[in-house]
Amino acid sequence: MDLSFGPRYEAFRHELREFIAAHLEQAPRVTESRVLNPRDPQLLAWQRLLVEHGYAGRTIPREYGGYGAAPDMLEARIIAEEFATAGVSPGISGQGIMMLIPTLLEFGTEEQRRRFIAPTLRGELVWCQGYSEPNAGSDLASLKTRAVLDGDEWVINGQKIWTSTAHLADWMFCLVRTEPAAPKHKGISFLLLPMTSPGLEVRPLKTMTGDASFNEVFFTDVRIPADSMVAGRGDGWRVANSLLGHERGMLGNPNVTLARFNALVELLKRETVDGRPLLEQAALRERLLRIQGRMLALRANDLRVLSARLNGSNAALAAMIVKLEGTELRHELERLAIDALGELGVLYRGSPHLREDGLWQQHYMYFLGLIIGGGTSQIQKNIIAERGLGMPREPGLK
Amino acid sequence: MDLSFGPRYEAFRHELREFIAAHLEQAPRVTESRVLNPRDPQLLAWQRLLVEHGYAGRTIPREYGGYGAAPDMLEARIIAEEFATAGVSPGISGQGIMMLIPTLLEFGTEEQRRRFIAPTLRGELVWCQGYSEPNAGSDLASLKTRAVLDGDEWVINGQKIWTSTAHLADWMFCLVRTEPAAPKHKGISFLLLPMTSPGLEVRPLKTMTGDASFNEVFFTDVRIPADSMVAGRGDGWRVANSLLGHERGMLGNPNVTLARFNALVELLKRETVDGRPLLEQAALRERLLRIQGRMLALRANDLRVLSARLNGSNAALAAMIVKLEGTELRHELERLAIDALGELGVLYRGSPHLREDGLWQQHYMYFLGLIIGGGTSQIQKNIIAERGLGMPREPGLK
Amino acid sequence: MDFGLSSDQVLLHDTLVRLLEDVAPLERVRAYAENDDDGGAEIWQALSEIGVPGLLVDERHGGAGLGVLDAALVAQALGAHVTPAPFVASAVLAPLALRLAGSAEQQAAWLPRLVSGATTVGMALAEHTGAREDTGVTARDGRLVGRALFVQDIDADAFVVAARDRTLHLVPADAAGLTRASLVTIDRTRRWGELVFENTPAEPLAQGDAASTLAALVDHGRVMTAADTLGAAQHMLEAAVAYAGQREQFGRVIASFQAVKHLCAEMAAALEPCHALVWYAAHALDAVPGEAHLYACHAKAHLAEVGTQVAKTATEVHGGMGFTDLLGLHYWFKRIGLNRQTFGSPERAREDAARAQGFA
Amino acid sequence: MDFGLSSDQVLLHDTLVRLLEDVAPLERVRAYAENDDDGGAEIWQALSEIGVPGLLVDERHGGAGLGVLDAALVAQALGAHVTPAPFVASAVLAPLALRLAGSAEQQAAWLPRLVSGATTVGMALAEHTGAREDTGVTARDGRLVGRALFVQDIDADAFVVAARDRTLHLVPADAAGLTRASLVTIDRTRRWGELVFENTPAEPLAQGDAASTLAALVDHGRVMTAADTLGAAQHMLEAAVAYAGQREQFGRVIASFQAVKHLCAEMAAALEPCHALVWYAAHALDAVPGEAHLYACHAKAHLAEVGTQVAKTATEVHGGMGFTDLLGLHYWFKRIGLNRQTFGSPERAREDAARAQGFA
Repeated sequence: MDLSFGPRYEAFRHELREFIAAHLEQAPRVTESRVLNPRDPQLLAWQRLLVEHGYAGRTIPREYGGYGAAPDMLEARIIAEEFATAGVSPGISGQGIMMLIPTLLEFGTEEQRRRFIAPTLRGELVWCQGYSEPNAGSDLASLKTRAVLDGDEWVINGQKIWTSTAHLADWMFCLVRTEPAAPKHKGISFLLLPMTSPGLEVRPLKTMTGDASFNEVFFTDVRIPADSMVAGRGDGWRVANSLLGHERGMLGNPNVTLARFNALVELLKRETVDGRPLLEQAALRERLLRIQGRMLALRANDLRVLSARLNGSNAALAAMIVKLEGTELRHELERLAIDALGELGVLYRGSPHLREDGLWQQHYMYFLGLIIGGGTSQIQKNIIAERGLGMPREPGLK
Repeated sequence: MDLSFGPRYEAFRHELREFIAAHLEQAPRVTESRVLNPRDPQLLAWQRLLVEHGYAGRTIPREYGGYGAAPDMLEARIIAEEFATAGVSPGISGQGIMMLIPTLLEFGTEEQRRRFIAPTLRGELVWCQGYSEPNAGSDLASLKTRAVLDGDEWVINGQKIWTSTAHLADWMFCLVRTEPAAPKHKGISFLLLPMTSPGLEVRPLKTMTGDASFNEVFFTDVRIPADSMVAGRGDGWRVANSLLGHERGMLGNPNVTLARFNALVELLKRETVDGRPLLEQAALRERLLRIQGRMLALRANDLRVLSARLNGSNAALAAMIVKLEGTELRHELERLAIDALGELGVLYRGSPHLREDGLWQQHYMYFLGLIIGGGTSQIQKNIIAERGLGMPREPGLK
Repeated sequence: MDFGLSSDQVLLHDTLVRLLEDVAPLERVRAYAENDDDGGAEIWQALSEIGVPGLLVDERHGGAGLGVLDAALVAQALGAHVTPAPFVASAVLAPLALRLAGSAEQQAAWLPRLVSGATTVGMALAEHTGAREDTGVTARDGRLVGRALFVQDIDADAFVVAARDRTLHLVPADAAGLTRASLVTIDRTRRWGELVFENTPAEPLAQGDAASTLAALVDHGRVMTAADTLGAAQHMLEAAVAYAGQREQFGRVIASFQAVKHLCAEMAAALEPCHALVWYAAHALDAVPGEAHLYACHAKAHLAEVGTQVAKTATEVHGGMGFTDLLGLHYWFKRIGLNRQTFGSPERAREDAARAQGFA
Repeated sequence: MDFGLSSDQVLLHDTLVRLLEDVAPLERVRAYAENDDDGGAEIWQALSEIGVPGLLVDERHGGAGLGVLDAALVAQALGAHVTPAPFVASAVLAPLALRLAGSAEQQAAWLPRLVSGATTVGMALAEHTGAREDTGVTARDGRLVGRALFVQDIDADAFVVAARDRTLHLVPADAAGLTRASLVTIDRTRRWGELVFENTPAEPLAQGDAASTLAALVDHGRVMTAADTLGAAQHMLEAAVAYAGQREQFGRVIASFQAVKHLCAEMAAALEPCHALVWYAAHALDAVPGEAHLYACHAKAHLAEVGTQVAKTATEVHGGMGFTDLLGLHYWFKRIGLNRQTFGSPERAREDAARAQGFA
């Protein structure tokens, strides 16, 4: 057990802190709405600066526009922690950088890598992910959008749903059925296509938070070149799965939860009812402390998972429970803030007396969305039972 | 909505109160351990007095030793309430009176009724119920104890488990498989047999509470006359099911929960920590009030179910949830008392400083047993979903 | 002994449900929620035509003279249909305030206008279930000074205002020195706001004991809010069961998965006893004075907890579809969410119940 | 950065598990639990032979000089095997009390006897995590008067007693004017009791700041208790998964039912992060003084909650079999149950955590 990062990493951390301090006036803050807009000029300039200094795209090879450093989880952790502590944007995230670039590095052709990775990393190409369909959510492998080869073109018909940023994206990477005769997991391929393709229509989906952060995408005889495929025909399921684990791990991030917890404590100190600070109410305090206990367990768990990845030891179950526990905990944490605020807690965007831009309510609802999305809590429990505890699958399930 | 019972019933209540007051010195108290012993002479004398006055066996026809009154749920409710309020035994309960007598009244032959009902009602015949088997618990219909007709005798082989009071009983009513070729629900019959039958062995099963209130019963070539069957061959499942509902309804009785809640409040007022009454601790009080809210809902629900039975209206779902909610609530209520008592809460029978004979711990564990027994909470949820909400059965389930 | 609804009450509820399906379907609710200028007048008009505003008002003032349980059934139906309507304040609390604290002249002046539905009255009571931001109103010499936050039905024609000293006052919306502003809440099916009083003339409701009238208003408000949540949660449970019965994943309807069934069973097990709890609490306000306050606190707090559980779980059963605006399920989610916080949070209501029993 | 167990620590834990399976199988635990005369001496002897009592003691006193995390792994293994052993008091708290508050002479006199396992020391601290029945001990002029309830390891050869003024005192079990009595708890795998002092001579542990020594004892006791619960709960989860994998109902193993799988998944999701929490809390007592108290409170409280959930759920998965004495599952249930209540209830530990952060 050694909780220090060691001198080399502390030097790296120091250097990064100095970089952030030196560029603070250029840096978009996480409280600014611009960080949600992938076309914002200041954000794009910031991204280029980060890439240049190796604080974004750090491990992407230089020939594809990255910094070319060796993968190092502690460096990655330090980068995440320092940007979070400074309240400064860590650059563009989004599914192009988080999902597509790793996919192309693992499965793409040399030509695909050269064409797509550098502009994606610089934020010049914005991507969206076309996986879910109306009747293929938890059961993603039963997706029905089909692509048929017609000469040297794929002709795509069907519908995607829950496609975040589709309304802003230049390109989409998606899963489509190309081998209708194969078993359901074997008939899927991974395609890349421009959002300007004729026959492609995007319809925004408003969510309960009031934001239209998701879309439906309709394909009617959309034609793309035959070489738009990553890996081979029928390899799509394997390609997609190699990255899904990463996405799940991010959804219950205990460092973000800690920041929200601290904000909640400040709220309970600052706000009063009948003239007394909320923190004096024992029933609220008891709930706060219960949340803190669960949160500290998840933070320690996070260190354990990171450490196990570093030294190659096994913490599979510890990693597997993060999304389930982390999203449920966040939902409860935001709920407590709303409850503590009483009637003030129900105010929402645009209201007088609104606290913190309505973020407590927004997160409360958004985290219910995350409990559902990326594998519902029910699916997570299946996975934990089957893969984590070795319990048998339900008989007769397709 | 009319919460009064009306003058006729208030008169009945008044008369019963006078009866109890007049016979108080003969009456066994519910806090005496004698009420758990079906052979206790004072309890048996009390039972005979109650039968004579129609406060026990009230609706059983006179020709079978009962009082012969018409069924009346309000009278039954008043009897239950008044004995509970006075803290006096309502006479013998047990599975002979609660389960077997109604079964014989509905399905028995005239000879069976004349032979068994009156002595059972007087407490001279003690019965146990042989239903569950080691591999037939939740899935009771898969029971394997078999009876084969050999001349004019049934020959029984197999094993029962969870047989309460088998170690004290004179007779057993049980379910056995007599038609091995029939579908599983159709091959079961309902038999009566003396516990003194050669080849029958009873082994007590100690539970986590420390009591041996259950038994295993082993049958090795046990022979009983062919006319020991109630209803026909293969009718056993139907006979047993017509009464199971009654048993379930009793397991979450909100009137008993209320008595325990009041005792809990007294405990929190009386006991101190660091010199302060426990009730002053806001975190405990908050838990107490949450329990009270759920309890009041279940009490009102109980009135609704009773009323619906009286006027024939439908409250099926309201009746169906009582066992699940009522047993879970009791388990939580007992837990709160233990938590409030701190270290004192872990003391158990025979200890100095023990509070209330260790009943909080005993009930806490016993109610976990009830959550499991009589249809586990998981089975209850299946029933609520399928019969209460009309959701489909799992496909492929036998 | 008859613990249940009379046939008249079942009829009242069914009539209301049919009416609301007709005049206030989800598209109509959406229009109201998305358009601040939409006052929902024709919904209130339709409810007025069947006598809803006068439900609790004595027959001598033109009302139906029914009981609180009847009103709770109306609130439940409005919750089930997420209906925009100033029912709780104008049809339950304002008539109650006039009955308990109004003079004969005040009753004669106001009750017929309330009964017809022509006049609506909002309620400014929130400072008495927890004052935020040092708000509160002071009454002196027939004038009010101060600020009332979380005023129910801010679009009303007049307001009942509880001052710091618990006295009640009637103020027309156009009174001199009165400013009103709307608040935006998550629940756009009802309109809350704030009132600022700058030496505003007001008409005192001065009969009887002010503190006990105010306590009765809060108790009635709590039971009506609980009933609204009951209706909304019951709708969400039914919607979840129906959706699960048609949505297919892994080659079968998701209602056949034990996990989904148990989520629905857990909702039903928690929610079903709440019907009887709300009935009892409502009836107690008319008929069992010794238990009325305790049950009002518990009905409010318990329905808040069960409602929150059902709102979350029913949304989960709907999967991603529950998270979008498409089915409109979030209107119910948010209605339950707002009900939880008004007339005192669950913690507050439980603490009130504790105090009433000498526990605190 | 290495957040995890060293290979030595894994080896320590595995060695202990093998030893306990050998010397303290369930039948042995049963014998101890059912027979008051059974002191469990040969179990402690076997643990002593591999150096468990001296784990935390400096090498110059003959100990192994290991850290609190190592001790937590021992506590976890003991909990997993519901082992009767005076580990927490004699091998963790008594050496700590001597290290922080004992003179050089006291250390030299007591530590070697503790290290060999020949002498055991019980702990009378409970009045400082909530005094019941006005118990408590007063120290004056080298003598003790009063009553200590919930003394850990009542069969020990001597006791560390925390007086009302937080000073610590060492008292041999055979001291004049000392009466001891056993308490019967649900958990028969460990022995608690009470001590009555009638002007009993005692040896003060007078070095350093008494209050901070006592606080450290409580913190270490909490982390060890949390680790014990962790081991016991982990065993119950594994037992439930194994039982579900062999028990058949409705023609298939119950582990294939989604409801049973989800019960197990919920246990695992709650319990798995507790390993890291206990590791961190134990390590912090040696290496992160600024966080040690906070983590000790939370480890104790959180494991109490998760342990209670797992104990109930694992018993449910076992069905009726879990409720009987046959499989002995209740020994784990009750061990977790006792751990919950000692060194301060979860509510108390959370309130301590709140105070430490200035929240209360």
